[in-house]
Amino acid sequence: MNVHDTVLSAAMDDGIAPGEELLHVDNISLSFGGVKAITDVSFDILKGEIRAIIGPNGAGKTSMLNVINGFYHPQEGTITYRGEERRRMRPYQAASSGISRTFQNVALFKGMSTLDNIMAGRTLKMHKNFFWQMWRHGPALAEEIEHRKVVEEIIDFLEIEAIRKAPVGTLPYGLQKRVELGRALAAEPSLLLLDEPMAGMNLEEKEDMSRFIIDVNQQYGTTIALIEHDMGVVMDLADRVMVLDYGKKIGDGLPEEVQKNQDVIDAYLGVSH
Amino acid sequence: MELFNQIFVDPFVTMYELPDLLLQTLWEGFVSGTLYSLIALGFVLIFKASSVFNFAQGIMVVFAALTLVGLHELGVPAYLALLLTLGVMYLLAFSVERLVLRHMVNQPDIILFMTTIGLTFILIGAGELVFGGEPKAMITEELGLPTGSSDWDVFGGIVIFQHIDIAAAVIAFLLILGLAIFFNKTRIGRALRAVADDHQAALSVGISLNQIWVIVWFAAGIVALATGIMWAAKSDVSFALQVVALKALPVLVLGGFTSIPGAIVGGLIIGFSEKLFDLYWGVPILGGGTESWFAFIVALLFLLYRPEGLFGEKHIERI
Amino acid sequence: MFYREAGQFKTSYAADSAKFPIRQDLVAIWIYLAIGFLVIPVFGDKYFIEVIMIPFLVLALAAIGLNILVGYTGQISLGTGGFMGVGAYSCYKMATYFPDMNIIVLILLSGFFAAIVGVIFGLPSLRIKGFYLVVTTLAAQFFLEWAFIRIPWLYNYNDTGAINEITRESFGYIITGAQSDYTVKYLVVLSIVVGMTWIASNLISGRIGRSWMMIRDMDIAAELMGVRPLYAKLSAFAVSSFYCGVAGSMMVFFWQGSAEVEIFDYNRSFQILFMVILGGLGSLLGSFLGAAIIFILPIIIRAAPDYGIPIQAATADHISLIIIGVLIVVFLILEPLGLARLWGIIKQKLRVWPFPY
Amino acid sequence: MSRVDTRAHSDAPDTFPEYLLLNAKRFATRPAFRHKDFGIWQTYSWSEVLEQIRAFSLGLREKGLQKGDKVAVVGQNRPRLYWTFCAVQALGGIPVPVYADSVAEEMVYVLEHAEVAFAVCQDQEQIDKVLSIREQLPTLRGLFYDENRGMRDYDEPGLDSIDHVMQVGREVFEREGDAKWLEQIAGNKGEDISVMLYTSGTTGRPKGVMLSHDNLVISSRNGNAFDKLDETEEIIAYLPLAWVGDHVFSYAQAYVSGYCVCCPESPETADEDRREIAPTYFFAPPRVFEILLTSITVRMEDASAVKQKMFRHFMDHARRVGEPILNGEKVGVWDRLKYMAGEFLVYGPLKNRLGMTKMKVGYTAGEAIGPEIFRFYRSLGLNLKQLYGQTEASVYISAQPDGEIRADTVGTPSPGVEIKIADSGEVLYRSPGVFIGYYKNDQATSDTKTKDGWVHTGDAGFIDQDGHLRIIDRAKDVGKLKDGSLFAPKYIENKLKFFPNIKEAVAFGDNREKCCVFLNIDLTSVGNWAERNNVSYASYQELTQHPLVIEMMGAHVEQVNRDLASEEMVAGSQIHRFLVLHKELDPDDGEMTRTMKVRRSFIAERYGELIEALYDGSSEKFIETEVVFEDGRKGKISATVSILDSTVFEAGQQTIREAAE
Repeated sequence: MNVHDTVLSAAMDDGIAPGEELLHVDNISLSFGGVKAITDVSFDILKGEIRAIIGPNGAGKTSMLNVINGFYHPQEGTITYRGEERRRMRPYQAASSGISRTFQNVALFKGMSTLDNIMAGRTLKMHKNFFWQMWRHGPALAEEIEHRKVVEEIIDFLEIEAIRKAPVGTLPYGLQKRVELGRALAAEPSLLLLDEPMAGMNLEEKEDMSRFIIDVNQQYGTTIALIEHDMGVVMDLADRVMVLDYGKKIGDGLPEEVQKNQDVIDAYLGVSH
Repeated sequence: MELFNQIFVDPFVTMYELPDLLLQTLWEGFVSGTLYSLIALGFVLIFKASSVFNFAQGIMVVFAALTLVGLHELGVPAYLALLLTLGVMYLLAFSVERLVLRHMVNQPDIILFMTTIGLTFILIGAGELVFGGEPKAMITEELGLPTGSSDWDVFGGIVIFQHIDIAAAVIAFLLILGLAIFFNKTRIGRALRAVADDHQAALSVGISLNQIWVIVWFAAGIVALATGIMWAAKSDVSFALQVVALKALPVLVLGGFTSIPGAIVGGLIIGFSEKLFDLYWGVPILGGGTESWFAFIVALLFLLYRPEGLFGEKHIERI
Repeated sequence: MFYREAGQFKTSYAADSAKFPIRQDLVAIWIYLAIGFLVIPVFGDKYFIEVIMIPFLVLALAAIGLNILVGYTGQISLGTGGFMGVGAYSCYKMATYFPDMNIIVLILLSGFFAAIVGVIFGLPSLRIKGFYLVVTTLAAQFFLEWAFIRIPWLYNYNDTGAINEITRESFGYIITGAQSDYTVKYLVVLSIVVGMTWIASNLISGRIGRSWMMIRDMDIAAELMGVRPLYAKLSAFAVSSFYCGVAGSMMVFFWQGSAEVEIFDYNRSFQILFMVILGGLGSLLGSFLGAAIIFILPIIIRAAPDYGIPIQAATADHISLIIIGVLIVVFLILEPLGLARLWGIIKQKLRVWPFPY
Repeated sequence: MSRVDTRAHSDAPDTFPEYLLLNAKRFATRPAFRHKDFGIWQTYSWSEVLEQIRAFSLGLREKGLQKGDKVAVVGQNRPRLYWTFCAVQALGGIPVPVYADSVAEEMVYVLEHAEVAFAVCQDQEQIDKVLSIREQLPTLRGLFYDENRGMRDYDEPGLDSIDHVMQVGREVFEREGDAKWLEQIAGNKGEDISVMLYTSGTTGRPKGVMLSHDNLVISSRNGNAFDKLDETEEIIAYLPLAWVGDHVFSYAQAYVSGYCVCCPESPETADEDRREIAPTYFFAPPRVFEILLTSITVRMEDASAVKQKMFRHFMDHARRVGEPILNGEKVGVWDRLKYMAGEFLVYGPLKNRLGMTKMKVGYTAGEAIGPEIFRFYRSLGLNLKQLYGQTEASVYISAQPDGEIRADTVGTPSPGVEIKIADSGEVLYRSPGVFIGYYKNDQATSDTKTKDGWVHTGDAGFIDQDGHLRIIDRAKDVGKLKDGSLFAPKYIENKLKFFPNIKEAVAFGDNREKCCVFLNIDLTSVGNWAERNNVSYASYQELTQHPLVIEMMGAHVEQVNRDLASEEMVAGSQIHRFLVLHKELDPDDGEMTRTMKVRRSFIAERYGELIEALYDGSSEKFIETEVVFEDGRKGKISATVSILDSTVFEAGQQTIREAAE
């Protein structure tokens, strides 16, 4: 009856103890044609922490996430995840290895309801084969229901009961973001990537979202890497912060350290904030 | 072994033994190639400017031809009919913009595409309703297009050049030339090119998107008319042509949706290859009639190798 | 207005995820089934059943097939006619090789051949999207059309170059061929269509259907959620073509009797596609509505002379062409999700009646 | 008049825990509670409920709950909070439900005054509140929470989850069975205190009303008999736990008759949930019916012209024949047919949307309901009745028997209740439901309750010729204008509040020369109106002072004056001047009670200057008021409020009573 157990367990059993290295990125370089998006960046993400990646627009933040979950393939550098070096992989492989994410501009399944969207997050956990599905009643339905329970717990957790059956297309932006978080959560990830979870939100929505992110991190023990623009938010949320600018890493460390870092300040003076 | 010969030996033997036949085939391939190119050109024009994948382009070809002939049948003198047809094509472009496009801004492309399929049916229905469904002969002489043919004795054989084909090639060339100039030298033309990249730019040139759409659709209409005349002169005016018109699709796949040179080259490649394939491989091995699908299969295989076409630029997916 | 949902509450997830959660809908469905299985066979005359009901059902099934591909998975296809043909011809061949096998079984089997072909031509969909896919499916269409003509083996070398009528019986009834009884044919067709519709709805409301829709709505996100595009897309192609294949063979054996290639040409592909668009992308109900309007509209118009409107058959066809074309355009502009969506809106209005929202 | 329960003959249980045991036997498999949770209606049968309550009760005993201990219950309507009542009572403890939305400062008084030993809270939010005032509660020994969300890092002493307490209880049950527990239950007597309910008195500090099991059990039994309620009822529990109404309808009556209580998923979804359940027995203060009616009107205004026409047409028809049909009077065939058509087109769907399709009987109580509102629902064919009650009476004082429903009375004395009118005009009653006394406040007790058991209601009223009780107003609020004519503020306010656009009204005039009022606009409907007439406004405040709005209000006031003029008793107290308040009256600012009754005196002093302005004839007035925001922060808002005169009419002058749509 308790979501925390189910999800927590899943998040835990990747054989990494809290505080140990979950992901390590070594000298990654990524370029499209001639354009260099990321240049020789290395950093790590520790199990159970909230890791922020910040930087002005076009600093290569999103590209970095895309590299981590296998959507882009860096020309140079290696990625070590859960202790083993990762070969070139497709996004769905990343997903099945416990990496799930949200997107900068909401990428929900517009044609589906909130419920189905979050159910979609369970895809990897459902296994009943085609012929059971044809029949539906029986095992397939049983499986469906068992996962529905988890989804309902997530809905409860994110306080979106009222929009359970609403088509996501019709929801206000803030709620869509929340649903998207729910979808990512439903995959019971051991590494959760959040791409600007608070972009375009008003203060209240931002506060809610921060609360949820912290709750996720604390209650589910989920490791979170998030991109954020709003310095203030990052400073409250993150355990450690990495700063990118023009695809290069210009700072990394505890929020307060980064805040003092001159390069970072310069970089940020460059953009309107 | 038998099959091996059929595929890898016999065709080339025949080519060597009957060079005139080869030449003849190449010429025919070239001619139909140019026509494919022209249809494809129509697609590209519209796609570049409004990113609408105009499935109706093929039908516009037939429709144009049909209107021309139909008007003439109603007793309108040929050249006047030609003008009127142009008028009709403009009207078409105009009403498409008014009635359809402007109501569908920022709809998903696939929806726009389906709309043009709907358009196809309207055009067929309308065309046949007005001018009747039965095939008609193109008014070649009346338009002062050359007929007859001249033979060329070569390699101890003869190669026949239909004058109309030559004319077709020439007109196609002129048309393309004209468009090239239009695009590179005129203000509107440049605007059109701008639209392709970025709508703001177009507006800055001081032309509204709607105007631009009308223009490109009209341009495509002209191309369609020209194509229609040439084509119908070779066969008949009937909606059976639309099947052939569909060939423009594989052409586009080869050439890429946004590249005019691509369209031309693609057209020619398809033209040559399907003729050659049918003559030297299709008939002896598969019993002929391969032209109906050859182009598509080529396109299919090509896509697997290079999804963005010969000239289309590779785009990076962003999320 | 007719919907009185107060007091219909769900105490289990099974009930909550039922296909017809609203009691009134459930009742309606049973009524329709009763009409289909009891009323029509008893009261429907030969013309109505043979010229309207059977073709309508067959086309509806094909529409469902295409809808699974286009509407639910977002993979546009113009090869429907071809895939239907594969079903028809393979069924024909099997019928000649195994004359004693129950034709209904053969019809269902023929779907598998269609599925295989569908998968083969669906392969490119893994690398390419949208319009490009149109081209490859057209390749399927034209290649298959060609094959049906150029490979005499497929039609047992008949000099007609067509599938000849064959007579088979099962469960003691003659169900195909000239002597067959139209009500029996109708009931067989109806049963198959209803059954397969039910299965389709099961697939759609389950994991597989969801993965299709994920691909449709946002393929990148879908993949990042762990959907393997290969499985999702190919399974869609397979299921879709299976349905089309079955529809194709039913078309030959229960509707046309004997069949020329023409009934599977690319115009068929368009016809089915239009049914899907008009009826409603991503809706089973829509597939039926679409089939109804696209197939029955011309019949009505052609019947115009009977009501004293003097037009020749040809003109009538042209007019219906135009009307359909216009309908398509209008719908895509006003309600891209077709009749089904329209009904959805009406239903919503009825549910909140007398309120506007 | 159904049988009055005389305690002598009944061998029925006389405490709620005993009823629990009985229900678990007689209705073992019938649903006792439903809770919309995780998307579906989780349903618990009476036997399951017994198991749960027993576990919790035993757990509480392990935690050291003694007979006589007070246990605060803080939260929204959740099954486990209702179960807490019985779990506590089984051990001879006394539950003290507290308003969940009251801020810590308000809460501290009740918890301190009641000397609570334990607090059972719904969630983190409530726990935080209680913890924030813990040092002021020396007697508090333990806190338990229902929802674990966010609680994992708390380690205050005595803090524990209900889950865990129940688990403990189950272990106890494994070990020693429930024999001892059953003894304890048997040990409780009917006259023992069953619950303590703090009345949010319109004036002064809340008083803790002590009700015995007898009070509640007998009243409930009578109530059920009166409305023929049985175990098949389904009701929706959405009112504050601390309110006697909810306690009787969602707890006492439910246990006595064994019907099913359904808890909504969350406040936002309450309407939807009510629609799903479609309660057969519905109870609401007038405010709820007002809000519903407002939302109906507002939404209909957005409907297409045709629909609106149809709606109006049939509603008019219903207004004519609806009630007669409901009361089983003679109605012409044609009218009946037309009403049937209406039932199909309008009334039916409407009831369906309101979730009242299955409603056998509905009550409105707490304060007087606007006659038009009342008639509206009745005319739909809903058996809505008025009830007059008090916490001190375990609710029932008088109620309308089926078939004798009239908008302007509160019915005949309930079974077992005697009523008499004091010379002062105040209503007094005596009944088995009469409370034991106010906790630690004998003074107040003796003020309210005479030696021979008569209780002062504090309301003025009279029994009319056909034996129905009529309430005019609070006894102390009924005053006289200078010219000696009667002034009954409530009466006037209710007339005003019946307009969807008016949310609240406060009338002044007691020994003044004329009557004047404050108005509160209803943001939903006025806002909607503004949208339709594209009246733009930046804030609530701005909207209230918009000339068009004021004009609209003026029209309403004038309408009310017409009505008043037509009733010579009150014709004298027509409204001469009015103003539209620049802020909503709000419990958080102490302007209203938690049950949304206006605190007249408080308002009078808070807005003194405005009242002056009303009487010194000035046409506008600048005012600054302090307000409390939701997050508890304080702030000031100021505005210039315009004041208008209103036309008054000849007394007794005949006027057409327009129904306002």
